[in-house]
Amino acid sequence: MSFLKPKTHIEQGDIVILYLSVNSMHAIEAVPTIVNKKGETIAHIFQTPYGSLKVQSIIGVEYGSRVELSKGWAYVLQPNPELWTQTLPHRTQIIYTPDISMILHQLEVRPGAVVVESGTGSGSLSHYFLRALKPTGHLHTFDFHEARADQARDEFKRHGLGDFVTVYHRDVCNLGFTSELDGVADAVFLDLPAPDLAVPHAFKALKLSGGRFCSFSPCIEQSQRCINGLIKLGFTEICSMEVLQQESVIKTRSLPVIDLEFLKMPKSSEANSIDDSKAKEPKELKKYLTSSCPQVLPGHTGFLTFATLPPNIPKA
Amino acid sequence: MSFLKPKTHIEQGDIVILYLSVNSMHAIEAVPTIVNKKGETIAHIFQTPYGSLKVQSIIGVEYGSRVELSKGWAYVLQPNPELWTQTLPHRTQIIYTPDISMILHQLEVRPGAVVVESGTGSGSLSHYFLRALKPTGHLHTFDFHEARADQARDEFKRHGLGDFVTVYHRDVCNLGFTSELDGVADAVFLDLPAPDLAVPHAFKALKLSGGRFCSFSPCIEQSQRCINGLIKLGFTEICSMEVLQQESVIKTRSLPVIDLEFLKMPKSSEANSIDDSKAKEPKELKKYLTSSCPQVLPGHTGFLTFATLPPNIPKA
Amino acid sequence: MAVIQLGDYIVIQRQKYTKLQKFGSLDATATLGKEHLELKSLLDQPYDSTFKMCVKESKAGKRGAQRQHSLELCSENELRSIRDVLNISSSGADNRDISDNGEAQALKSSDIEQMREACNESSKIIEKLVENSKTFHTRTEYSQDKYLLKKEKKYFEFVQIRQPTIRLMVDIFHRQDADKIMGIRVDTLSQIISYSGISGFGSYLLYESGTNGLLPAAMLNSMGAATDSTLVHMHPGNVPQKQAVLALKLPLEQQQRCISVNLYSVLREFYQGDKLETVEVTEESVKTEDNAIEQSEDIEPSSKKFKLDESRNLSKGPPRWQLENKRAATLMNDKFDSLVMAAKEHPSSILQALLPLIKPSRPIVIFSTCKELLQETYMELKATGKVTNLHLTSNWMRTYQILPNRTHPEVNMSGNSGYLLTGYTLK
Amino acid sequence: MAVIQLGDYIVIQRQKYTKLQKFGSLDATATLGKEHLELKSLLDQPYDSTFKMCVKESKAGKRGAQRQHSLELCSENELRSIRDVLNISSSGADNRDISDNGEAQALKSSDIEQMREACNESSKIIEKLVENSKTFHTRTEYSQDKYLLKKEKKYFEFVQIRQPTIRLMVDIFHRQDADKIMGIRVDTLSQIISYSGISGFGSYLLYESGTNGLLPAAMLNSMGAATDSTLVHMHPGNVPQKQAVLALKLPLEQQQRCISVNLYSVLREFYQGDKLETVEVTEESVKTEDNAIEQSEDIEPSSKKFKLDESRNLSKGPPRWQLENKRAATLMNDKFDSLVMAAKEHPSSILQALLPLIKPSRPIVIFSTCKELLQETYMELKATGKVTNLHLTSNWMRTYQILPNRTHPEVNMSGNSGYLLTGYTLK
Repeated sequence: MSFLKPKTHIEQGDIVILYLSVNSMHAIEAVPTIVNKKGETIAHIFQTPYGSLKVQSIIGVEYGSRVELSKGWAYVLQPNPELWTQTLPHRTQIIYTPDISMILHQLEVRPGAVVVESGTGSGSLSHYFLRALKPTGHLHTFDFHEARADQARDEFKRHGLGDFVTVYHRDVCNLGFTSELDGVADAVFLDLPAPDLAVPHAFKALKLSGGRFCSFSPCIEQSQRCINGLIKLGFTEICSMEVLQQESVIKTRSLPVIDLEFLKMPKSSEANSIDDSKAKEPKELKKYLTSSCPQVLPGHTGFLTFATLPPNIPKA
Repeated sequence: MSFLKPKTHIEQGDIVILYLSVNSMHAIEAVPTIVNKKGETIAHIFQTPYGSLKVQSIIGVEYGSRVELSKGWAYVLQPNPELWTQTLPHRTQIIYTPDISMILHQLEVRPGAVVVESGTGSGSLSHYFLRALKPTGHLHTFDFHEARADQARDEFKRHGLGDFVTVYHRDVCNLGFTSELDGVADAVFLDLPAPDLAVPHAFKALKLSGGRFCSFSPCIEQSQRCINGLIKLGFTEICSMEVLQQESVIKTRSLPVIDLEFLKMPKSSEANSIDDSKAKEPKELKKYLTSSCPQVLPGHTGFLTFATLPPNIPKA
Repeated sequence: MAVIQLGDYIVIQRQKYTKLQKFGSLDATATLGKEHLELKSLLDQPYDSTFKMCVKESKAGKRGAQRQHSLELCSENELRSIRDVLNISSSGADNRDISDNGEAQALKSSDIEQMREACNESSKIIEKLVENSKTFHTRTEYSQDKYLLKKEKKYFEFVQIRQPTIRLMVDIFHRQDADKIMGIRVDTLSQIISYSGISGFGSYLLYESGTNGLLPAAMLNSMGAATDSTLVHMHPGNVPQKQAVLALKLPLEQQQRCISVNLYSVLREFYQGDKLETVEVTEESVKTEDNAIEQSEDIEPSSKKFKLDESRNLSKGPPRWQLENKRAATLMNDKFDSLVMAAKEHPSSILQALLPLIKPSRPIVIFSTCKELLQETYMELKATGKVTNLHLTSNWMRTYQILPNRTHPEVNMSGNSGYLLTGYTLK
Repeated sequence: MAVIQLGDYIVIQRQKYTKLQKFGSLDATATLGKEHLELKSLLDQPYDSTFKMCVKESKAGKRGAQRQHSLELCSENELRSIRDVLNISSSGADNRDISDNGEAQALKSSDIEQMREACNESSKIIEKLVENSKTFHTRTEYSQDKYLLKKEKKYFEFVQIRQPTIRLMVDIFHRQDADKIMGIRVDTLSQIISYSGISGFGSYLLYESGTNGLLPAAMLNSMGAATDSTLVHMHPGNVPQKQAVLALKLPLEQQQRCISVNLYSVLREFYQGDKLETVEVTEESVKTEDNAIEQSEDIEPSSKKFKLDESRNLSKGPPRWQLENKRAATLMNDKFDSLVMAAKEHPSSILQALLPLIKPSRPIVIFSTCKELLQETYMELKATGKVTNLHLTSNWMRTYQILPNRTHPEVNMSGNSGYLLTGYTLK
């Protein structure tokens, strides 16, 4: 239930982010016992490289606290879509915060918005949509993979978000978004291998007063076909873009400052001994606070194609 | 003649870079007189925003010197391909140093190399090829536009580079690189709207012992077709890339450091007057040497596609 | 569908150019380059309508003719693309035979200007230009398109009126003068909203020293109408910059959940509270300054400089700013669910004052265009141990032209996204 | 066509993986992951030939089997692509019916290992893997390709032997350990060559504190064989790093136009020249240290530590390093046509010593991975008035996958190009 709104203390059943380090975070469920593979109910112990955590011990603890592990410690954080995206069980390739942020911005999602999403995938983007549109909007999310749809539905419920979302198992490319959704959406988001097939369905789902459209495609050819479809149906403000986030790794660098002036002086045997002792002394160091990118960066996530459906386009 | 090798003093007939500022450079010919539109021989006076330069006065001057203008001054620099690229008369869209550097590197151009280029365009890249391959190599450069080919030929001669280059007026897509060039090239460079049409000609021009290939295309579709052609003919190591150079504009930024601590103290009428005087004093400033990109950067120049022709591929 | 009303901020769009404009009175005009548009006919028309610019008079100005236009609501039929009208078909294979000697256009510029006075329809003008161009039909389709686009832009006579949204405004502000919104680019703005977790639930703290109201507007927009979330918006000036907030035309209940207060003044209230009360009230006077849109000086205003929105209420009780300070102080005592900072001042001392007001396990987001500054702040925060999961990021964003056989990234891109320093507070 | 000889450095390529290796003796072996290759059959074969890896024996190692291979020159026919061999055609429309439960492959890893011992042909192994994969034929073509590529990589049994070039070496060095070449990326290297104007004419000055010889090699490569240009290569260690220079196998006359000298020692020679002579010679001794490839300590070496390449000549005259210092000092007196610097030390004092050695109107190029450092150097140079047209630049480089219906930028890119500070000297 820890996704609905900010809360201060861990309650039983909450998803909790166990923060070990910048590169090591885990989403765990704050329940005192779990059922093991043999069907036995056992104490819920979570293993980390810094030792184990008896999960019961964190129930009632304030979020943001430090908790002790058997060989170290960790922080417990309240989950939110950013932290969830970094810790969720990947069922598919997922979209990350930089692209998602642009999607939410361009789709103008705010409380009250009705959004149609396909596919649900791992539910990473869905959590962002839900944060942005609750408590007064609704998300309709579709996946053609039945197990994924079921898992997502269950997950949203456990996260306290069930009231704001409907999960559908459906092949939208062939079958569309169901006629109940005709003309209800403020925004449609597609992450499909053939987005062009779903563009006419998106067109139908958007409100008569118009709305915004987004398709996320890894390949340029998908975007090209999608745009052809959008133009045919009268979409405007068609715009494709890429967003790549660069992390700066901050470090202090020390550079030796070397003296070359003394080389201009004759090296008498007396002066020589002084030089030699000099050369062995630790040289002057100049410190710089600087940063660089990691050696390998994400070079591509996907092309984002946005468009506007203007108001009053007949949908005959 | 000032492009052949490093020289120290300006001689009559040299092209000279008149450097006014980072954004204002001009290539001028160091001749004392010019012929005006009416056919009269007049003194060569070059006008700048900082006044005029009597060009005769710079002949014999050392490169790198400061020269006086009627309302200011400028520096005279020896031209090289970088400075020439920034000052040359644009007859076509040109390629700039970051892409060119990658082209030279990937084509492995060094003294002695035989390079085939199409099209010549404004001759910007040609000057780089010539610097890299002289004095022992040769450039064969083609343009379908007759006036451009003539201009380029004339320019290379005046720049002292005539011995190392042959300029052809020819439609290479349809007619190829002439049979004299079969099997002579270490490297072929294409900057054509339909590079795929010239790929078979490039294949023929490359040495039997193999060589390197590059095509520069603004559009991805051209690159796609070019690559199809390369694959068919047995080229390997096919690789497409983009290089974008970012300039950092360096500046010192001063940030006021504000004091908020005093707000915790009660504001007695006495203390108050002190506060007020404080507020009017210049605040503490912290200085940062920092940099940012210009607001607008080149976002795209072209896609560079490189490939290797392996040795001993039969050219039947 | 919403209709255009007096007092509204409107977005005027002419092709890709957009402008934010206040429709303050029936006499209001908008200026787009050399064109002056009378706005009165917009009244009560639905948003997203398109209007035709009809020349009323033309005056010689410093840089060519200044034209006064009335606006006429137009039908969809009038909006066929100019390319359709001209129906260009013949297209050379390449541009080998074009020489650019400046003589390709047979019409003189005086002819064109005259023609423009005579017939106001851009498609006609362009048709004539094309007829008189010696090289047009020998150009490649690509170069024809470029030519038409350039001409269309100059002579296009339709405008669309749109309702301001955050999306439209950040584009306008960033294009017109990025400095006025502290260089916050669209991708960065979108990430500030994500990382800070602004939504319909919670209580948020923002410090900004001048973004034309864009940051508070974006946060209010994400907080939504008819929700319980609240925003305390601290600023260093006498009055907050509010243009973008006003342009959104939010319901009053939503507007009132944004409490804009002066940084110094509200901190004094927070630190000293009741002790302060008697002193401040007696100090009050009525001198007001209206520079709401202008960047105000970032010094602590003495109480007497404060703007009194409701001077008629003066005799009845404490001034509005004092009430706002008290509302803010109450929220400060309860602590916030995230902190967003975009300071023109050095962030350290501000962060030191505001960080204790944030609950544990909550995001903080600090924006700056100066990387060196955030590197230093990163080190400072790291040393305190009060914040974890620190990241310093920036973005690379590029738009694409996707057209048949002409797909490539746009040749220009924006160079600076600014930098975000993000992290989570600890207990 | 050049043939492979003893003593050559060779580039071994297995698919996209490349490695620089010295073919020092007939017993030499090269290690590619778990595969050990005997090199002796390469002798006298032409470069660019492809060889088949033939398993001779297989030993259990810490991380799986270590295999010893001999190499057999192979025909073009053997190089048909594995994809052709398998001739995959049936392809699912998408991956909706695949569940990733780890049970898709019916073969156990022990089976695969066994199969690998038995039949050495990767195409056979992959064929078997595909046959036994329950999901292969239901995958999309895209995902089939990915699968095949992954398997191909693991079992591919051919290597190609190539002659080292700057292009191949910068790729290898940057991929293996970018720090060993000071983080100089291919785009940056290419621009160092352009901006410094290195070519067949002129006299150049380089200071670098360790790039495996890449910078001097790239400059020598651009200076060319049978030209008159010269390079003075200053370094802070006892001996210069030279691997990349040696790998190029340049003609002797070309090698000799690169004069590698110790920074301190050559400056002393330059400043004090003749005065020095008598003192130095007497100080000389014969203790040598051979750590040519290793990064040497960047302190001024005392003369006795110097490597004496030709110790047999000791009795006949001054040591080689002293002769090189004298040759360099002569060129320093004549001044240089450009300056390239890539220092691990603070560049200011070095620049102060070297800048006066550059003729006016000549390019200088300073490389660093630390932007803050170059910002400072920019300001310092600007203040001297000795250099103009200063630019601080970096690059963004990305490679593309261009395949039918699957065109997109590669998902990984290199984050750091490093920074170049460039300018032109003034009189």
